[in-house]
Formats: sequence, C-alpha cells, structure tokens
Amino acid sequence: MAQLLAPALPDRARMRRSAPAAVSAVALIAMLCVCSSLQPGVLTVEGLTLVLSATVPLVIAAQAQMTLMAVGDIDLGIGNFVGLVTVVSATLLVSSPLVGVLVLLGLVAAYAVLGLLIHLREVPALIATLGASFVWLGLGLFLLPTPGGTTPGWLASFGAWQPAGFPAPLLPILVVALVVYLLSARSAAGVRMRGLGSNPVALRRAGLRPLTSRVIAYATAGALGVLSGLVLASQTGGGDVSSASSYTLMTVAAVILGGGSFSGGNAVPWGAAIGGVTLGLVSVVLSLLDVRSDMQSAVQGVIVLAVLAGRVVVGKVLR
Amino acid sequence: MHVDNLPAGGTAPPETDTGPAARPPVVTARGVTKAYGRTRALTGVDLEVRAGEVLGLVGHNGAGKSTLMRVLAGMEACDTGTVLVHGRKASADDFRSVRMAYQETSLCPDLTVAENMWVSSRHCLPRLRWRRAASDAVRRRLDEMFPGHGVSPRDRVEDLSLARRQMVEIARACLVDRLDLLILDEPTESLGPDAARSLYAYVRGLTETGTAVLLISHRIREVLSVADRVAVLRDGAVTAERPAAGLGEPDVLELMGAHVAVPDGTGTRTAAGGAAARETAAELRGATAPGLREVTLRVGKGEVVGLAGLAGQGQQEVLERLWRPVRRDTAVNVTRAYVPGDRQRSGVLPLWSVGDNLIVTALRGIARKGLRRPAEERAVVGDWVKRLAIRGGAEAGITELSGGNQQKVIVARAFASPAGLVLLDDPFRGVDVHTKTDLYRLIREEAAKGRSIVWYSSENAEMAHCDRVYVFRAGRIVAELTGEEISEERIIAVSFNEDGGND
Amino acid sequence: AGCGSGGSGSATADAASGTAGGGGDKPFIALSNGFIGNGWRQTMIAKFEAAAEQAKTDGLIGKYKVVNAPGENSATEQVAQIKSLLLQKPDALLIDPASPTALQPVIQQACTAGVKVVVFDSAIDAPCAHVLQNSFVDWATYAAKPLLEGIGGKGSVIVSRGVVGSQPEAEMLDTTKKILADYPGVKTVATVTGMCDGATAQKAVLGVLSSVPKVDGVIGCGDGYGVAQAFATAGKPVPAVDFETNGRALSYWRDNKIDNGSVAVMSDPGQSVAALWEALDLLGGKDVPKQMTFPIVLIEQKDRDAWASVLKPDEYAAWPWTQELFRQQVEAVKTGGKPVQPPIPSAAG
Amino acid sequence: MNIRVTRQWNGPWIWGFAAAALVWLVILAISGQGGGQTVSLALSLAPYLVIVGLGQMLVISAGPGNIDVSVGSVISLAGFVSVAAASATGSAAVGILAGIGVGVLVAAVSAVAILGLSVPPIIATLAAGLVASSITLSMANGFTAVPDPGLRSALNLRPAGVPLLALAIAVLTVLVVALLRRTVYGRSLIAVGQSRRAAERAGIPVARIIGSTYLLSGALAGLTGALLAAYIAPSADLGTRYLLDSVAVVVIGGTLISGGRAVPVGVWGAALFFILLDGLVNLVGWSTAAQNLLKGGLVLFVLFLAGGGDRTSGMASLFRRRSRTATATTTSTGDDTDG
Ligand SMILES: Nc1ncnc2c1ncn2[C@@H]1O[C@H](COP(=O)(O)OP(=O)(O)OP(=O)(O)O)[C@@H](O)[C@H]1O
Ligand SMILES: Nc1ncnc2c1ncn2[C@@H]1O[C@H](COP(=O)(O)OP(=O)(O)OP(=O)(O)O)[C@@H](O)[C@H]1O
Ligand SMILES: [Mg+2]
Ligand SMILES: [Mg+2]
Repeated sequence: MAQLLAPALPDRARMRRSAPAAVSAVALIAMLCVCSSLQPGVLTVEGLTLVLSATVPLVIAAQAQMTLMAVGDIDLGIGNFVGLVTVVSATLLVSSPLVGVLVLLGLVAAYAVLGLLIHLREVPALIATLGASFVWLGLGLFLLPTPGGTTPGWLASFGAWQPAGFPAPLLPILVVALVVYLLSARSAAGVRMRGLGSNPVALRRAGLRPLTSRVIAYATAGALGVLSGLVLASQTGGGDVSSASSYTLMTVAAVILGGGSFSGGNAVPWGAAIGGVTLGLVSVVLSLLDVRSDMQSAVQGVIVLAVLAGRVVVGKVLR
Repeated sequence: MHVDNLPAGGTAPPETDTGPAARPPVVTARGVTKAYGRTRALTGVDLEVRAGEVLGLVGHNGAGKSTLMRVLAGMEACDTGTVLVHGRKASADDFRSVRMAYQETSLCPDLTVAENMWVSSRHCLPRLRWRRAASDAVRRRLDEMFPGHGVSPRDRVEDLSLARRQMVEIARACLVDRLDLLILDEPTESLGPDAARSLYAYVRGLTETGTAVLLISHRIREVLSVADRVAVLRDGAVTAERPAAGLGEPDVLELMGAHVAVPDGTGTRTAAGGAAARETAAELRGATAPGLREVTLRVGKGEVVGLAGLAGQGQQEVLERLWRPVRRDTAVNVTRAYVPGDRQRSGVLPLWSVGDNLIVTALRGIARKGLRRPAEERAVVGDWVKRLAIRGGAEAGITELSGGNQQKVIVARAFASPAGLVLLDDPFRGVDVHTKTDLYRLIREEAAKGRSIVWYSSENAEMAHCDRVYVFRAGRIVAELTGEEISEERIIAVSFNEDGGND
Repeated sequence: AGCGSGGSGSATADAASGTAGGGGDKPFIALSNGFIGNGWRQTMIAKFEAAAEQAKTDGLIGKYKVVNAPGENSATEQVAQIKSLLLQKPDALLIDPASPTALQPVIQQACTAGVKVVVFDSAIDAPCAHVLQNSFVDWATYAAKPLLEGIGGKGSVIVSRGVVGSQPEAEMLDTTKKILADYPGVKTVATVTGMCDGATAQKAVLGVLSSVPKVDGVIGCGDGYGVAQAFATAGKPVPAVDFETNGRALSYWRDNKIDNGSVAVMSDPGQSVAALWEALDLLGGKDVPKQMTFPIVLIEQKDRDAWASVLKPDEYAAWPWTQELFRQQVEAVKTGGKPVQPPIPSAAG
Repeated sequence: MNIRVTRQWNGPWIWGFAAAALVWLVILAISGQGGGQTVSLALSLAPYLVIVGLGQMLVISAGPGNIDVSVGSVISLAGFVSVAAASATGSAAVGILAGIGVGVLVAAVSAVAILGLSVPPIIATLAAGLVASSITLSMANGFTAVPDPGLRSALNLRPAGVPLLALAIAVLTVLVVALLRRTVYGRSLIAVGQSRRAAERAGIPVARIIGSTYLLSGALAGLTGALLAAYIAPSADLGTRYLLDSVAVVVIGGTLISGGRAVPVGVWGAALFFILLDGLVNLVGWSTAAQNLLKGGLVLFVLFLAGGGDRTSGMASLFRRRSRTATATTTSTGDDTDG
C-alpha cells in the first residue's frame, strides 16, 4: 500500500527523522543570536569559550544517556554517577593516581555489571538505574561528604586550556560526538546496540547475543559518564557528588530534543550534542536577558516544551 | 487463505519425483518433540529434506510449522529426538548453511537494509568495510530475486513497505556463502503476484544448484505449483508426505483434516435488495486519507458489510475511519465496538482473567455513575462464556488460553457491549475451523438482532457470509458485490482486474 | 541603610538593574548566588538588593545585578552563570558559593579578567579572592553554651549535626564536643543528622525520640523549630533547642513560652551587604584584609521579642551593615579588637 | 512468560512490610525500648510519603513510560499556596483545597503537553515541575503567612498512640483500592496500563484516562504539600526529597513497573520501611552516605531478587510506543510468541 501511494517515502522519512535535531539547532542559533545582540562579546572566541564551556560535561553525559536510550533503556542515575566521578577525581585520583584510575575503570565495569543484571533479571532499567543512583550518591558522600578536594594538575590545566583562535569547549563536544557517532552509527558494535533497541528477537535469531549488546551499551555509557565527570571536575576544580544531579533529567531532555526516543533503536549523537548545548545555553541566555532569577526555571521549562511543540508542528508538516 | 498469486497447476515442476528422491538428505528430523509449558507444539516429527528439492509444508494454524522450522534451522533445541545435517548430528556450525526467512520478518526496523545484512550474514562479510560489502551483496541478491525491487541498501527498514520488507527478509536468508537448505515461512503473504513469481523462479534456480528449499504456505495452490513433495503437519506431527504431482487442493485440505465448511450463506443472508431500504448506521462520503482515496460506502442497520481485496489495499483504513470518525467525511450514528485481528498486540489484556477481558467494553454500559455492578457483570460474562464455549471458564488467565479461545473472548468482548456497529479487523486469523463456524453463526445472529457489522477479512471465502462486499484496490473501492454475486472467484477476479499490483 | 524597609524592593530589583545604563565610570557590581531555595538565602538576597538599590540612589554604584543559580544547590549551574556574568564585565563580583571548591577555577578566571572577587558566607581556596565569613566556632559555642547553662548543666541532650563531613560541620562538632566535655553531668543520648534544616531535623529527631529517654536539650544548628515540632508530634515537652533566627521560629519561641535556655543562633545573611561595602572599598583602592570574620547573629531570650517584632516568618535576622559599621569592623579585624556589635533593627526602621 | 510474572508478583506488597519489620527489629535490638512508640512515630511520618506514592503509583500503572517527576515541585508549591490560602481565609479546609487545586493545575500543564503535544511524560512533567518551582520561588520571597495551628495540632493528634493522619490516609488508601477495583475509571486505567493499544480497541477513552490519572497524581501531591506545610513549614525545598522516594516506594511496594498492576497497600509497607530506615540510620549515627547506600542497595536487591520479565520481551518495550507508523496495524516486528 505504502509504496503505491508514496514512492518518495525514504527521503521524506529521512527528513522527518532529522527534523527534531534541526528544530533544536534552530532554537540554538536563535539563542546565540539573542545572546550576541545583548552582549556582542558572545560571538568572539573568548565569548564562545565562556558560554560553551559549562555545557561540555552535560553534552558528554547526554551522549551516555543517548547510548542507553539507543538500546531502549533509560538511565536515571547518570547525574549522581557523574558527581561520583568528580569526587573520585578530586580525592583518590590525587592521593594515589593508580588507585584512582582503577576505581574509575571499576565504575565503568560497575555500569557493565548493572547492564548485565538488568538483562539477566529482566528488570526495568528505569528502576534499576534509579536504585543505582542512590548507590552512586552514597559512595560519593562516603568518599567526600561535602564538596571539596582538588583535582589533579593535569585535569585542571585541561580545564584552563585556551588555544588561540578557537573556542576550546567546541573541541571536546565535537570529538566526543564524532567518536560516539563512529561507534554507534558506523561500527558493528553500534549495529548490535541499535539492533537490540530495535528488535531483540531478530538479534537472537541471527545468533547475536542481546546480552552482549546491552553490556557494550552500558560499558560505553559508563565510560562516557566517567569522561563527563572528569571534564566537570576539570572545570570545578573539585569534587561534589551532587554537583550534577540535575543532569539526570537534563540529559534525557537533551536526547529528546536531539531527536532520540524512548523506544530505542535510534542513535542520535549529533542530535544529543545539539540538544545538550541548547539546554546548556538556556541558562546563559536567561541570565543575559535579565529574566528574574526565580522565573528562570519556568522559562527553561517553557523553552523545552516550545521546542518539542515546534517539533510536533514540523512533524505534522512533513507527514 | 489468501488470494492465490499463481494459477493452479499452471507451471508444474518439470522433474518427476524419482529425481530428488535419489538425492542425499540435507536435513533430517527424527522423532522431534518440543513443548512450551503445557503446549506441545511438536509431538514427534519425522521429516527429511533432500538436496535439490522443494518440499512444501502445510498445516493448520498452530500445527507447529514455525516451531519445526526453528528446530530445523538450529534456532531452538528440541526436547527429544534428533536433527541431522548431512547425516551427522548437527553442531552450531552445520546449521550455518541452513537459512530461514521468517513469517514475521525478523529485521530490525531502525537499521538500514545493509546493517540488517550484517546482523544476519556477518560471517560472510569482511571485518573492515563491511558496510560496502553488505550493500553490494544485498543489491546483487535483490536484483537477482526481485528485478525492479526499488530497495536501496541505505534505506531504513521501517521506511519500506511491507512487500519490500518481505523481499529484504528473503534476500537476507539467501545471503550466505553456502546454502544447503532455505526455509521460507509464508514468504508470499505480503508479496504481489509479480514478486511471488520471480521468487519462485529464483527458488527453482536454487534447487538446480542442489540447494533444498522448504516452503511453508497456506496458499495450497501455490505450494502445489512449486513443490516437488508436500508434507502435512497436523497437531505437531507429520501425518502425510506426498509427491506434489497429481495432488489437488481438496486432497491437501482433506489431509490437513479440515472439513472445508462450505458456507450455506444463502439461507441466513438477507435479500440483497433490502439493503438500500435499511436505515443507515454509518457511512463514508468520499473519504480521503493516507491509504484511502475517495471512498464512499454505507452500512445499513442489521447489515453485514464485507471489505475484501488483497491485503493492505485500504480496508483497515476504512475500519480506522469508522472507529475514529472524522467529522467532515464520516457519519456514524450508533455506538461502536472493535475486534482486532492482531490479538497479541491489540486484543488481550494479558494480566487479566477471561472474565475481566471479556467485560471491559461492556463495563461502561453496565456501571451506574461510574461504579461497577459486579453481579450484573458476572451474569453477562457467564452468558458469553457459555454461549461461545470458551475453554477454561471465566476465571482462567487469558494467556493460558489457546489462541483460538483468546480470539473468542475478544469477539465476545465486542458483542457483549451494546454497540450498534461492530468492526471486525480480520479477526479470524489463526482460528480453527470449528471456532470459525461458531463465530460466523454468532455474527449472523447478532446482525439479525439489528446490529451492523463491517468485516475486513484477508480470507476471501469468509466474505460469503456478508450481505454486501466492497472490494478494495489501492485505496479505492473497485467493486460492490451483493448477494449471489459474492464468491471467492468473483472477488479475486475483481481484485486483480487491473494490472500492476504491488511490485 | 538596608534594614527596616524589608524585602520590598527585591521583586523589581533585577529589572531595575538592567535599565541603569548611565553608570559610566561608576562601578557595576554583580552577585552570584549558588542557591535560592531557602529563607536564609532569600533574606540574604533581599538585604543585598535593598542596600544596592540605596547605594545606586546615593550614587555609589552604577548598576548591580543578581544571578541565582536555579535548581538545587548546584555548583555546575553557578559556574555557568558566573561565566556568563563575566561576559558582562562587572567591576566586582560577589559570590555566595554553592560549593567551597567548585568555583575555584572560575574565580581564578574572574581575577585574571581584572574583576574584584569577594566570596562571602563560606571559605574558599581561591588565593585571589577576598573572603568574608562568620565564625563557625562562635556559632557552635553560642549554640551549646547558653543552652547547657539553661538546663542547669545536667541532663541528657541530643546533638543534631549539620551537613556531616563538611568543613564547617567538623569544626562545629569539634567545638560542641569540647564544650560538652566541660559539663560532665550532661549525657549525649543520640546524635542525629539534621543538616541544619528544620524539616530534616524534625524527621531525624522524630525517628529517634521513641528510642531515647527523657531529653532536656537538643544542640543543633538552626533547626530548633523543626526539633520542637518533633517533640510536639511525639507529645513530649519541648526541651531547650537552638532556634532559627527567622520570624517564624522566634514567634513560636515567644508564643509558646519556651523559656528554658533556648537560643536562636545562625550566620548573618547581612554578609551580602558587608560584601558590597568590601567590594566598594576594594575598588576604591582601600586596604582590606583577605580573610575577615564577621560576627554571627545570636539572639538570646532578652533580645528575642525585639527581633521577633521586626521579622517576617521566613525572614532571617541580619545585621544592618552600613558603610560606617563595615569600616569599623574592618578596623576591628585588622587590630584584633572586639568585633562591632551592630544595633538590633527597630520596627520603625 | 506471563504466568511467571503473575506468580512472582502475587504477594508483592510483602517485601516492603518485611523489610520494615526487619528494620524495626534492629531498632528495637539497639535501643532496647520504645518498640510501640517507634511504630507510632513512623506512622505519623509515613502518611505523607504514602499520599504522594499513591499518586505516583497510579501514574506508573498507566503503562510504560508514564512517570510523574513533577511531584517534588508540586509539593513545595502546594505548601505555600495552601498556607497562604488558609491564612487569607482563616480556614484550614480552604487551604487544603487550594493545595490540591494547585496540584491539579500543574498536572494539567503536564497532561496537555503529554496528550496534546505528545511530549514524553518524563519531559512534560519535568517542564511542568520547573514552572511550578519558579512560582514557588517567587511566592517564597517575602512570604508572611504561617501554617494554621489548628491543622497542625490535628496532624499531631495521636489518640491511643495511633496518629489520626495515618488513619485518614489508611481510609484514603482503601478508597484508592476501591477506585481501582470498583469503578469504571480504575478498571480502564489498569487496562490501559496492560496494553494501551488493546485498551483503545476495547473502546476505552485512553487519552481521558491518562489525563485524569496525571490530574489525580497532581491532586495527591498537592494534598501532600498542603499537609506537609502545615506539619513542618512551607519552604522552597519541602518536596525535593519526595520525587525519588515516591518512585522507589511504588517499586518496592510491588506495583508492576511496566504498568497494569497497582498495589496500593504495598506503598504503605515501603513507606514505613523508608521512614524506619531513616530512624535507624540516625539512631546508629551513620552518615547519609550509608543511608543512601542502604536505600539503593535494597532497591537493587529487591529488584534483582524478584526479577522482572515484563510481558513484552526485553527492556526495549518499556518505552516503546507501538504505533510507529500509520501502517503499524499490519506490520510486526517479529514477536514470535504465538502461532
Ligand atoms: N515461543 C513460544 N512459546 C510458547 N508457545 C509457543 C511458542 N512458539 C510456538 N508456541 C506454540 O506452539 C504451537 C505451534 O506454533 P507454530 O508457530 O509452530 O504454529 P504454525 O504452524 O507456524 O502456525 P501458523 O500457521 O499460524 O504460523 C502453538 O500452539 C503455539 O502457541
Ligand atoms: N502460556 C501457556 N501457559 C499454560 N498453558 C498454555 C499456554 N499456552 C497455551 N496453553 C495451553 O495449551 C493448549 C494448546 O494451546 P495452543 O495455543 O497450542 O492451541 P492452538 O492449537 O493454537 O489452539 P487454537 O486453534 O484454539 O488457537 C491450550 O489449551 C492452552 O490451555
Ligand atoms: Mg507459523
Ligand atoms: Mg493457536
């Protein structure tokens, strides 16, 4: 039926799929325009560096979330996990670098084990990661009950790195998105992960173990979470387990803004990057706009809804 | 059974049964049994597939065909018995040359065609640059099998039409470095006649190179025209194996154990002329939507209206329109109820008992001020369980029932409500003959009480139970048949009467 | 200047700041606040805005801007906001940090950009910033001593700790323990985590009340109102507690006649105003010590009614720092003299 | 597969009560006194968590993907609104109603976004919660009203050691059970939770059911806020802690997380467990770190021990929206469970 009526379907479908990210990108550009009209300095290298640097850890965490959403899961623990990583990097990584590195690797492994258990026990990822988030928080508080510590020098100097003529934060955003793109969209492992989110039965029939796919996805998410935590620590210069608690829902919003969905099967690394930067920029715009501080979160919520509404409209047009 | 794509006996296989019989067996099943919980899907199967032959496998729904195929393809282990590949007890590697195209396509909808190829055929693709290799291979294979297929390796499967997906699924199965046995599980269910023809041409080409092909289909004529031998599976065991030559459709049906209930429609059916005089229960006036073009139809009170034609020509869109009317072109004057055909996804509420499932639609009508009245509900449930002889009774969990009995519950759900218009969306897929006969009777009885029924069926023979039938093609109504005009042949003739079809 | 008039100007302050374009060479003061979710922080902001508005009228500053990080006490948000504040090139940046360490790099960045940075309400390891804070040792001392005297130096007490593990909490617990050691007649029957927050302390104390004998006092950190509620729920008489310094707690204390040695003690939300004066003095080239300790707010029973009559329920007692008082206090810090005791604001303003 | 699930979750509410009893025994062993009073005090704190948990339970029962992450902000906002309304009118009842009303309003924003804009619930309620917390902050600024003393003392009433509030909320719980079992709405909700498609085909007004479920959850969160503000005091972070806890008590309480089965009684067990656990941690003097580790560890332990296996295979289905395309009715993604 479909092929009788709409021979040009694939192109349209492709457009429909990239529409959400495009809408977010439009919102992003609009915000940058607003910023630069209010504060001409924004569009300079220093301005972009200042504005973008805070979004880098969020964008990386959003890639982690995206990886899990690609297999059809969701991670409600990523915020506390990133916080825990900052704590580790401000404590163990300084006092005994080797132990610190091992602990960070252990955290990645813990994510893999979490994915393993979720798969084997057939429990909803939503709840398992929620439970895990308490654990990450507890571990973080255990290591560093209140914010403090100092990050190792190399990490701090990475945070302070400012190449001439190029906004430094753009580099990690692009590099991570590229790596995640290569992994999730171009590699065989990515096919396995998206296949799991798409149709686990097909994987099983083809002799690919869904378990492996899920574990790969969780390990990747864990690694990205660690990276996000390290970048965050490099910016804050210390550890704070609750410093990223807002990331949990923000990353989900970023992936949705970038065109991802809860149904799995889709990897949108570039979309997640755009969504993350968009969300991160909201608070910058708000503070430039002199929005009353108590109204800022409302405006943030309304912007998220507006972008999603724009997406619905574009989706209708493209149908 | 669907419309047959091929004329019966038109191209009989050239070889006689002496040829393939002499060849060595590729896969042999001996005393294979398989149970899922209490369901005994296979009860002791002995079957041999020989190199270079096409073996047709037929059997009623739930006979165990798909299960047997999964066992033969090494997808699942059997409980007892053995499966031999080339006469040896098979290891995982041996099964690599046994490939299967699944009844419900086992592609990942979010992946591209090429990526799906990697999933199923990664062993014969290079480790690096596999994307390019997979694209080339699938394009070549599709060109061979379905000339003019219109599939690009970069398309996502979810964007493809059903027919193209089926093509990809079949091509996927053939994409392997060494193919000993190709299993096709109802491959032509959503293919057009041209595609089916080129598929079978390819299949014959394959057998010439020594590959065995196992073909499952409910389209008996098709099987007879392609296969060298036909095996009949009944209740989990092979009950007959015959050479295809000389076998006729009625013979096969008899072997399958179906007493073909020839509908005696004329008796129950209302006079055709009466239709116009009836009060209108619902109508579409020039409805146009994705999949629908300028459809105008009308349903009278107490009338059974059939929607016929090849699968996916707009019938379900009509049901959708009547279920969720759009004010500008649809008028529905009575309350509605819906019987979905896809009971797994749109029918059963899996955590509930039979009674709960049955009453959920009628609940609203029975309740007073939003509060349920359990006694009345129980009475209604008891009534229907008895009337349709639902095995297990009202208290049984719905998922413990066999498919046919589940379907009875879903049908009863709709008829237990006071709805004046009941929409049937191909509801009798996977239902056995006895149940079907009961349900046909129910439909006529309820129509006689003044309910209107709109009935889409992929099985044209069922249309004989209707007062009036609209035949669909590419989203349009191409014919309206009434009374004596309604017959399977007539419907098929009308459905195919333009050429072109779904590629 | 900023007292008595209350927080009436707060709602419009941000909008007003945007329009004050004529400042020219007069300084632009920005305040970044890491968290706005409790009454103390809100009072702190309200006091600052009132004082800054007044300073603008008086021509001391050109314009000012307050940015509160939304959401929970989130250092990341604050870092982002400080960065966007820096784009606007303020002359001085006042910071009430969400975290004592997380801001270090961005503060360094601000100093490099030539901005005077004053961090208040919390210590921070940023060598280039000036720090203005209250003494936690004082806080713990005032929280324990009068209370223990009030119960006659004997009986059993519960210790409600603050944010366990934090530097201030460690300091405070240390002091509390030392003081308790001076009272051998006092037995500590339980130690709970109240997080210096009435609601948390209420639940925490309620959780242990059934498992401990009669309690004479609860040594806490500004969580007495919640603790008192917990005792009320359990149907027990309210012991001596350390109240919050807000209107609600003081009225409760007054109205329920809890005259048993309870005190109200907390840090001073007026620090934001003091920080404003410090920033102005720094910009004016005056010599101000890098680290300064300002007096804490202690309300004993004798001052209670005076304070209670001027505070709204969610408003916290703040010292009304004026430029004069501030400079006196700076002198006191420099010379190591007795800290200045600002007057209790009167209802008339 | 279904059979297994049914059996495993047959007595799911036991877990919470068992864990609560265990913690209670430990407390008793440590302190050696006041066992009865411990329960009594836990019962005076648990109801608040139970109310918001019941709302969350209804939402989660509405099927995959449904969750209300705005409850925390709603509680805080409703706290202020109810205290303001109560002190303006002098009537505690008006205050409570105002709290409920504001909860419904915030939920209405979520419901419109979910149903009208097809925004995923987790995002829609997040956005609505952000809006609510903004209003909270602007109300908190210079807020002068004080909670109604009458209501406060009513909340503290404990005739014969049984908190009046606990009794009232027990009645509310019974009402929710009745709502689920005995009303058309309740049955429809459970049907929608099991299979949205099937429910829609069975003639259930799915959108209306889902919308009203969010409104109910908002109302219950609003009620929690109103009571909590009277019991403690209105503050901008009054509800923060309740978001994660509300989801956690629903899970530990045995409600099927993939929808279609709600266990209101289980929420009580889990809430008591959480309250007693807090008490134990404070009694022993453990830090919040240990508290969180224990909570998380137990959630994971219960989860992995009980296992899941929701009726559609794999996690992917938890959020899968079945209707991908208009042709979804005729396509299938290879679910080979039945012939
Ligand atoms: N994975 C499974 N779990 C439980 N029962 C199963 C499973 N697969 C098949 N069955 C049962 O085994 C029996 C045989 O099913 P099978 O799919 O092999 O039938 P079929 O002959 O292919 O039917 P159809 O013609 O409808 O495709 C049925 O009763 C079915 O319910
Ligand atoms: N999951 C299950 N758990 C327990 N019993 C089951 C289950 N599935 C099927 N059964 C039982 O096994 C029997 C056979 O079921 P099956 O689905 O194979 O029937 P069927 O041959 O397809 O019948 P129908 O033609 O009515 O669909 C049924 O009577 C049913 O009670
Ligand atoms: Mg089959
Ligand atoms: Mg069956």
